[in-house]
Amino acid sequence: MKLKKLKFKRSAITVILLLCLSISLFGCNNASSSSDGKTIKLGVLEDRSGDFSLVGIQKYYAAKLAVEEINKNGGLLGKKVEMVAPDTQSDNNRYQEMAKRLILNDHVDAIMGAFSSASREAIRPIMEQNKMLYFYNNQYEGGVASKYTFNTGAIPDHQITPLIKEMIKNFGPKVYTIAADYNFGQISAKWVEKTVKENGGQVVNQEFIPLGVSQFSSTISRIKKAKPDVLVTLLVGQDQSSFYEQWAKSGDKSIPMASTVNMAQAYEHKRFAAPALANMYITATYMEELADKYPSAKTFVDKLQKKFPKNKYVGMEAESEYSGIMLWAKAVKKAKTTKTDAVIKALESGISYNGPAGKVSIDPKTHHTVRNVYLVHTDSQQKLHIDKEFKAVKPDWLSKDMGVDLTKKPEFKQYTPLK
Amino acid sequence: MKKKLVEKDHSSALLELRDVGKYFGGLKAVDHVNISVNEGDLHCLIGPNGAGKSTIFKMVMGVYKPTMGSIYFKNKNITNLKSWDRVRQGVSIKMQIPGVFGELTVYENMKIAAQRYYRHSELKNKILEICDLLGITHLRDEIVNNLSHGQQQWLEIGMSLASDPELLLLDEPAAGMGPEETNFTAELIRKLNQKGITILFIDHDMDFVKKIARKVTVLHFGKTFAEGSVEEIESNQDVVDIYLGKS
Amino acid sequence: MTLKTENVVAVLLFIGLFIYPLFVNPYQVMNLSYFLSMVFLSLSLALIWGYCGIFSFGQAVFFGVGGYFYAIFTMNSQLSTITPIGFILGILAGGVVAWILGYFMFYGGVNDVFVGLITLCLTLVLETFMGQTAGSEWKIGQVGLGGFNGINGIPTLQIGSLSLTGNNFYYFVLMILLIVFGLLKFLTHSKFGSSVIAIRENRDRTRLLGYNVPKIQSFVFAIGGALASLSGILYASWGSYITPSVFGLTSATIPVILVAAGGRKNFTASVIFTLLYYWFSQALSASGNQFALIILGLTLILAILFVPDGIVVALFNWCDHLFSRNKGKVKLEKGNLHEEKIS
Amino acid sequence: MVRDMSITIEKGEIVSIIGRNGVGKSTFVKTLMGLLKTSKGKITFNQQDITRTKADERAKLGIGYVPQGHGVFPALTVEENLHMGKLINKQKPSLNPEQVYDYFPKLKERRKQKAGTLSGGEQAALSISRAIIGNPDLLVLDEPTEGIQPNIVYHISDMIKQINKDIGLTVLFVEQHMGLIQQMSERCYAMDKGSIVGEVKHQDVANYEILKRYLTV
Amino acid sequence: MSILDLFYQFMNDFSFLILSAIGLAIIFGMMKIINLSHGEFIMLGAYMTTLFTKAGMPLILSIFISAIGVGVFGFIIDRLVISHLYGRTLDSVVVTWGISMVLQQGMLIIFGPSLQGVSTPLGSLSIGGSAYSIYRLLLFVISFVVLVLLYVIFMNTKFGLYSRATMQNQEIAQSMGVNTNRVYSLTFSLGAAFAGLTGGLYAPTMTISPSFGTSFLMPSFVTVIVGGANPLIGTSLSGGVLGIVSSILDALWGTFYGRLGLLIVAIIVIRILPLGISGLVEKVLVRKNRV
Repeated sequence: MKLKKLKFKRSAITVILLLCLSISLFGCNNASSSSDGKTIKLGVLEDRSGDFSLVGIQKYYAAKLAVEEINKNGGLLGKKVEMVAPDTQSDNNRYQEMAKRLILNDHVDAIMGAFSSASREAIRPIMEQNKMLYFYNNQYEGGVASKYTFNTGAIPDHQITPLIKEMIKNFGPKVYTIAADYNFGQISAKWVEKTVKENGGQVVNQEFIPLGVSQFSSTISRIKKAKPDVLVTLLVGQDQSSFYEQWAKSGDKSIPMASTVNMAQAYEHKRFAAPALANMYITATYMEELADKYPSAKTFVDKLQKKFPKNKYVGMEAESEYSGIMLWAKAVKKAKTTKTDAVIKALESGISYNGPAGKVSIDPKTHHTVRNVYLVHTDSQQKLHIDKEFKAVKPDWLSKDMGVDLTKKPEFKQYTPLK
Repeated sequence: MKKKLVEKDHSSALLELRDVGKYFGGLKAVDHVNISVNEGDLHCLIGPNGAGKSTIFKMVMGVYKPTMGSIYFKNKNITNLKSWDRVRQGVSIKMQIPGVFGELTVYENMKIAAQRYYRHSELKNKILEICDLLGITHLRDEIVNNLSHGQQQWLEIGMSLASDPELLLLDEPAAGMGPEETNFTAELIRKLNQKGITILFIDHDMDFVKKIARKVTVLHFGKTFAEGSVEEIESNQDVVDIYLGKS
Repeated sequence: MTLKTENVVAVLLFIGLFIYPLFVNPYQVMNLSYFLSMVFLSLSLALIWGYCGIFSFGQAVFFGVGGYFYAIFTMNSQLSTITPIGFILGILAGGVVAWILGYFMFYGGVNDVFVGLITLCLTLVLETFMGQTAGSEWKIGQVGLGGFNGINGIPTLQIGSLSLTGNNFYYFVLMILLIVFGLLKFLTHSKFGSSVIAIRENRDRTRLLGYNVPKIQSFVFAIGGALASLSGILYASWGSYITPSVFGLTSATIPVILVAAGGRKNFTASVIFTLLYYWFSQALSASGNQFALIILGLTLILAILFVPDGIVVALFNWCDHLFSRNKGKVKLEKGNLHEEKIS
Repeated sequence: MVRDMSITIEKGEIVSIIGRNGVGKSTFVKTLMGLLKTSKGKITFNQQDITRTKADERAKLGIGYVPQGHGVFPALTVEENLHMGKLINKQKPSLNPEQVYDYFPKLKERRKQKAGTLSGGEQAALSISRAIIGNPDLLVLDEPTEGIQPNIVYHISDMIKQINKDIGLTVLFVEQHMGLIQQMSERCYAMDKGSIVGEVKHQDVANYEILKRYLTV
Repeated sequence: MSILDLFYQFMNDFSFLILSAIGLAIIFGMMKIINLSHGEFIMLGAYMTTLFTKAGMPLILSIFISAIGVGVFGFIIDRLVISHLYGRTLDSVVVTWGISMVLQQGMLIIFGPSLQGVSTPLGSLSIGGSAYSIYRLLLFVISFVVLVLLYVIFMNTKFGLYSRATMQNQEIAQSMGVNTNRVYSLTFSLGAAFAGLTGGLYAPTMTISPSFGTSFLMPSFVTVIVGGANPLIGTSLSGGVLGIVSSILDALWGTFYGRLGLLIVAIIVIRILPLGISGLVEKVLVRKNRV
C-alpha cells in the first residue's frame, strides 16, 4: 500500500507542476496582445520550426529587418509598426488558426507570409472572408487572382519562360521534367511543357515524385534512358533534394539541369558538397551572390547578416518578404491610412520600390510584381556565374491570356494552365 | 442409476464428439476422441494435466476449431458454428481460470451475462434468483476483484447459468476451494443437474468426482483411456497407474 | 449520478462552456469552437479504445473521409441549404467506412496492436493517394480533389437561412457535443455499454456468454468512425478547408496522445484534455517561442511517466481522494499487491 | 494470495509442499524466487536475508528453479537452454554439460534441437538439467510432473534423488502428484488457502491416508 | 528498363528498407516498444557523421563513431524514460512521440534548419552505358553485413542468448540469473546504434536537416509490420519481398505506385498473417520439426 501511495503522491505533484507550467505560459502569452490603435500592426506568418523552417527563418529575419528599418525612419503615419509573428510550425492547421487569431484577436492591419502553396491556400480564403490585405511574398506556381492578395515573389512568367527559352537555345530541344507530385510541381511542370512547345522543343517525359520520397534510383535510370538535352527539376522539400547527391553519383552529369526552386531559395549549392549541384541553371529574382555584382544586393546582405549573424543565407524569399513589406509601407504612406481598400488602391496605382534586387513594382491588373530576373548557373565546382539579367519582366499571363484585371473586376481564385 | 443411463443411450446423446482431434503444430493435444454426453447426465472428464481436457472444452465451445472430426449438439452438427451461436443453442461454460470482470460488481457481472436473455423487467429477478442459488446474494454490490477465489468461481458458474443452458461445461469448478466450499459446490452441481441441466465437468479431485459424477471418461495424452462409472474407473488398474498414482 | 469529481467537473464544464461567449471576444469563441470540433475526434477514440479496447491509429482516416465527403457533396450542389444533408450523410459515410473496415478486421480475427497497424497503414495510403490528386483528372463531380493543397472554399454549415458562423457555430457544436456526450454516457451505462466493456475486459469470455463479439466490435468501430467523421465535417466547415495532411502520421497520432495522456477510460477526461492540449499547443505556437515543441514533447513524456492513468483522471482521483478521506471510505485499489510484478 | 507462511529447510533435505490446485503454491514459489514481491516477512538463504533481493540476484546466490510447465525456452536449442543455467550460483563453478547429460542421456542426442520440439518428459528433463548445471545450493521445482507420462515421472524423481546425493543439493518442490510426493520427499508441508496447514514428518510421508487428507480435503 | 537497372533498383530498395527498419525491428521485436522517435535516432546518426566528417575525420570512422554515439544516447534515453515503460506498448507510442518532437526541435535550435552535407564517396561504375553509384552498391553489401552482424550478435554471443531467452520468457530468464532490465537496456541501445548507423550511412546521400528521419519512418514501419516479431528473419524476408514489389511497381508505373504498393502489401499481410512473415516461417518450422 505504501508504494501505491507514494506513486499517487508523485503523480499528484507532477499534475500540479504541469498545471503551474501551463498557467505561467498562458500568463506571458497574454501580455503580448496589448495596446490597440497606438501602433500599426503587421502580422507575419512564417515557419520557424518544422520542414519549411529552412526558408521560413530567413523570411522571418527579413521581415524583422524591414519593420525595424521602417520604425527607424519614423514609422508609418506617425505610428510605430508592431510585428506580430507566431510560429506556424510548417503546419497548415496552424496557418489557419494563426491567421484567424491575427485578424480577429490581434486586429492586425495587414498580413505577410506563408512559404508553401498549401499554406497560402489554407489562409487565403480567411483573408478574403475578413477583407484582410495579404502579401504572399514567395516564389510559387502562379495564377492567383485575388483582390486582397498581393504576390511579390517570382512566378513562372518570371522564371520558367526565360529559363526554358535559354535552355533550349543553348542545349537542345529534348526536355525531361521531374517534379514534386503536388500542386506546385504539377502546375509548374505544365508551365514547362507550355514553354517548351512555344520554343519548338519537346518534353520527352515528365515524372511526378510523391512528397517525402528520398530514394531516386529508378527515376535516375529512366532519365538516363531518355537521354534528354535538358533536365528540369522541380523538386521540393528536404527529402526530395536528396535527388541531387544521388544524380551526381549515378546520373549523367553532362546533362544540364534547370530549376526554379533550388539554390536561390534554400542555398543547396552551399549546403551540398560539389558536384551535386554542378551544371545547374536557374532563374532567380535574388540571391546572396548577386552582392558581388550589384551594390543594392550587397547592402541587403550586409544589413541582414549584421543583425542576424546566425542566419545562414540570404535567398530570394527573404528579399521578397523584405520588398513586400516595403511596398506595403509605401502604399500605406500613399494612402495615408491602413484601411484595406485604400491601401489596395494605392498599391494598384503601380507603386514601386527600389530594393535589394533592383526595382520591384506592382502590376495593378494581376497583383503580382514586375521585377528583374537573373539567369545563373553553377560550374563543376558549384561556383555561381551570373549569365544574364532580364530587366523588368512582366507577370502578364493572367492579364493577357486569362483576361484578369483585378482593378476592374475583383476575383478570388487561382488560374492554372492545367486542362 | 445404470438403468437410466441405458435408457437414455439409444434415445439420443445431447452432446457428441465424433472422432475429434486437435493438433497444435505437431503436438496432438486431442487425438481421435469420441465422447457422448447423454441428456440429464453428470459426466466427468479426468486425466493428468495436459491430457487434453480443457482443449476438448474449448472445441465444444468453438474457441478452437478441431483439426478433425465433428461435434454434434442435440443431433445438430455445430462444428462450424461460432461460439456465440453455440451459447444461444444452449451450451454454456465455466472456464478454468475465472473469466469474471474484475473491476465490476457481482451484479454488473451477472447483468452482462444475463441481459441478452431476459427482458428488462425480468432481469433483476432472474439475477437475484441465480445469486440466491449460488449463495452470493449478499455480495451483489461487491467489486469482483475483492471476492475470494471460491466466490469468483461461483460467480462464474452463475454467469454461465444466465443463458439457461441445457448443457453446462464446468472446468475445475472446485479448484482452490476449501472443504466447505467444495461441498457446497458439489451440492450446487447436483442441484443444477436435478433441475434438468446436463453437466460435463473436469476435476482433479477424485473425492469430489466420486461425490457427484455418474459417468467418468479418463483422458490420457489426447486419447480416451477409459470410460465408465466411478466404481469401474476406480477399479481400473491402468487408470490408477497413470493418474491416481501408486497406492 | 454519484457525486464524483468527474461528474461535478463535467457539469461545471458544460455550464462554463455555455456562458463562455458572454465574457470573451468573438475570436476566442470561434477559436474554442474549433477546439470543441476536435473533441469529437478524441471522444471517438476514447469510445473505441477506452471502452471497447480496440486500439486504432486510424481515427484520422474517418476524420478525413468525413471532411472530404462533406466538401465534395456540398460543393457539387451549389445550394448552401443542402449543407445539413451533407453533414448527416458525411457522418454516415464515416460510419459506413469504419464499419466496412471493422468487418474486414474483426471478422478476420485481427485484434489488439494489429488493428493499430492496419489503420496506420490505411491512413498513410490515403495521405499518399490524396497528395497526388492535384491534376485536373482527379475530380468528383465538379470538385477537384486538389492534391496536397486540398480543397478550399468549402461552404459553412447552414440551417435554413441561418449560417453557422461565430456564436451560432459555437453553440451548434456545443449542442452536438452535449448530445454526443450524453449519448455516450448513456450508451456506456446501457445494456449495450456493458457488453462493450465486457469485450474490453475479456474478449473470449464475452464470446462465451453468447455475445457476437465481432459484430459488436464492428458496430462500436462504426460509431467511432461516425464520431471522427463528425469531427472532420465540423473542421471542414469551420475552416472551409481540408487537405491530405489530415491523414498524415501526425494527425493520426494526436488523438492517441490526447486520449492516452488525458485518461482513456474516461470521456470527461478526454474532453478536458483535448481542450487543454489544443489551447496549450496553440498558445505555445502563438508565442512564437522556439522551445514550444520541446515543451510540448517534454510535457507528454512527463505525463506518461508519472501519471500513467492520464493527467485528468489522476486529478479526478486525487480530488475524490481528498473529499472522501474524512469519510474513511477507502476503496481497495485494483490488483492485489502480492501479485504486483517486479520490473 | 499467500499469507503468513513459515517454513524452514535444512541443507541437503528434500522437502515438498503439497496442496491442491489454486491454494497458492505457485504464488509461494514465485515469491520465493523473487518474481513476486514479498509484502511481509523475511526470506533468508544461507543465513543471508534475501527478502529484497531481485530474482536474478537470488539465482546467482545459488537458487535453481524449475518452473511450472517446465518453462524451457522453446526457440532455443537444448544446448542453449542449458547454457542459460550457467549463471546460477556464482559461488561455485558450473557443472560440465557432460555431467548433466549423464543423468538424462536423451538430451545429448537432441542437443542441437529446438527445445520447443521436445516431448513433455524431455522438456522436464531439460528444465531440471538447466537448473542443476549451475550447481545450485537449492533447487526449487514447481510441479515438475505436469503433463508427463508416469514412467518418466519416476525416472525423473529418481534422477533428482540421485543428484541430491551426488552434489548435496537441497530440494524444495511443490507437487500434487501423490506418488511422486511419497517417493521423493523426506518431509512435507501441506498448504491450503494460502497458508501452511500442516507438516508431514518423515515417518508419515509413506502414509497414504494422511497425505490424501491434505491433497483432497 | 534493363534487367540490370531493375536489379540495381531492387538493391537500392532492399538496402533502404533493411537499413531503415533494422533498429526499429530490434526494439519492437525484442521489447514490444513502438519507437516513434526511430527517425530522429537516424537523424542523430546523420548529424554526427556529417559533423565528424566536416571536422576532418574519415567518413568510415565517423559513421562508426556515430553509430556508437547514438547507441550511447539510446542507452541514456532508455535509462531515463523507456525503462519505466517496459511492457507498456501503447504508452511507449506517446512517449517516443514526445522524444521525437524534442529531438527535432532541439536539433533545429542547436544547428539551424540545415547542415552542409558531405558528398557521396566512391564515384560510379559504368556498365553497358549506365552508371551505378559504387557507394549505393556498397550499401547493398552493408545491408547484408548488418544482417549477418545481427545474426552473429543474437546467435553467437552471450548477450544474444540472454536477450533471446528474455524475449521468450522474461520471468524465467530472470530466475536463471539474467538481469533482464540490463538486457532490455542493451537491446534498446543496440537498436538505437543501428539507427545511428543507418543515419551515418545515408548522410552522404541525402540532405541533412532536423527532419532527416521522417522519410525513413514509413518504410521502416512497413518493413517491420510485414516482417513480424523476429527482427532477423522478419526484416530480411520482408525487405526482400517489399523490395521486389516496390522496384517492380516503380519500374512499371512510377514512384507513386511503388510507394502505394508498399502500404497495400502491408495491409494485406497483417490481415492474412497478423504475426508477419516471421510468424509464418516459425509456424512452418515448428510443424516440420515435430511431425
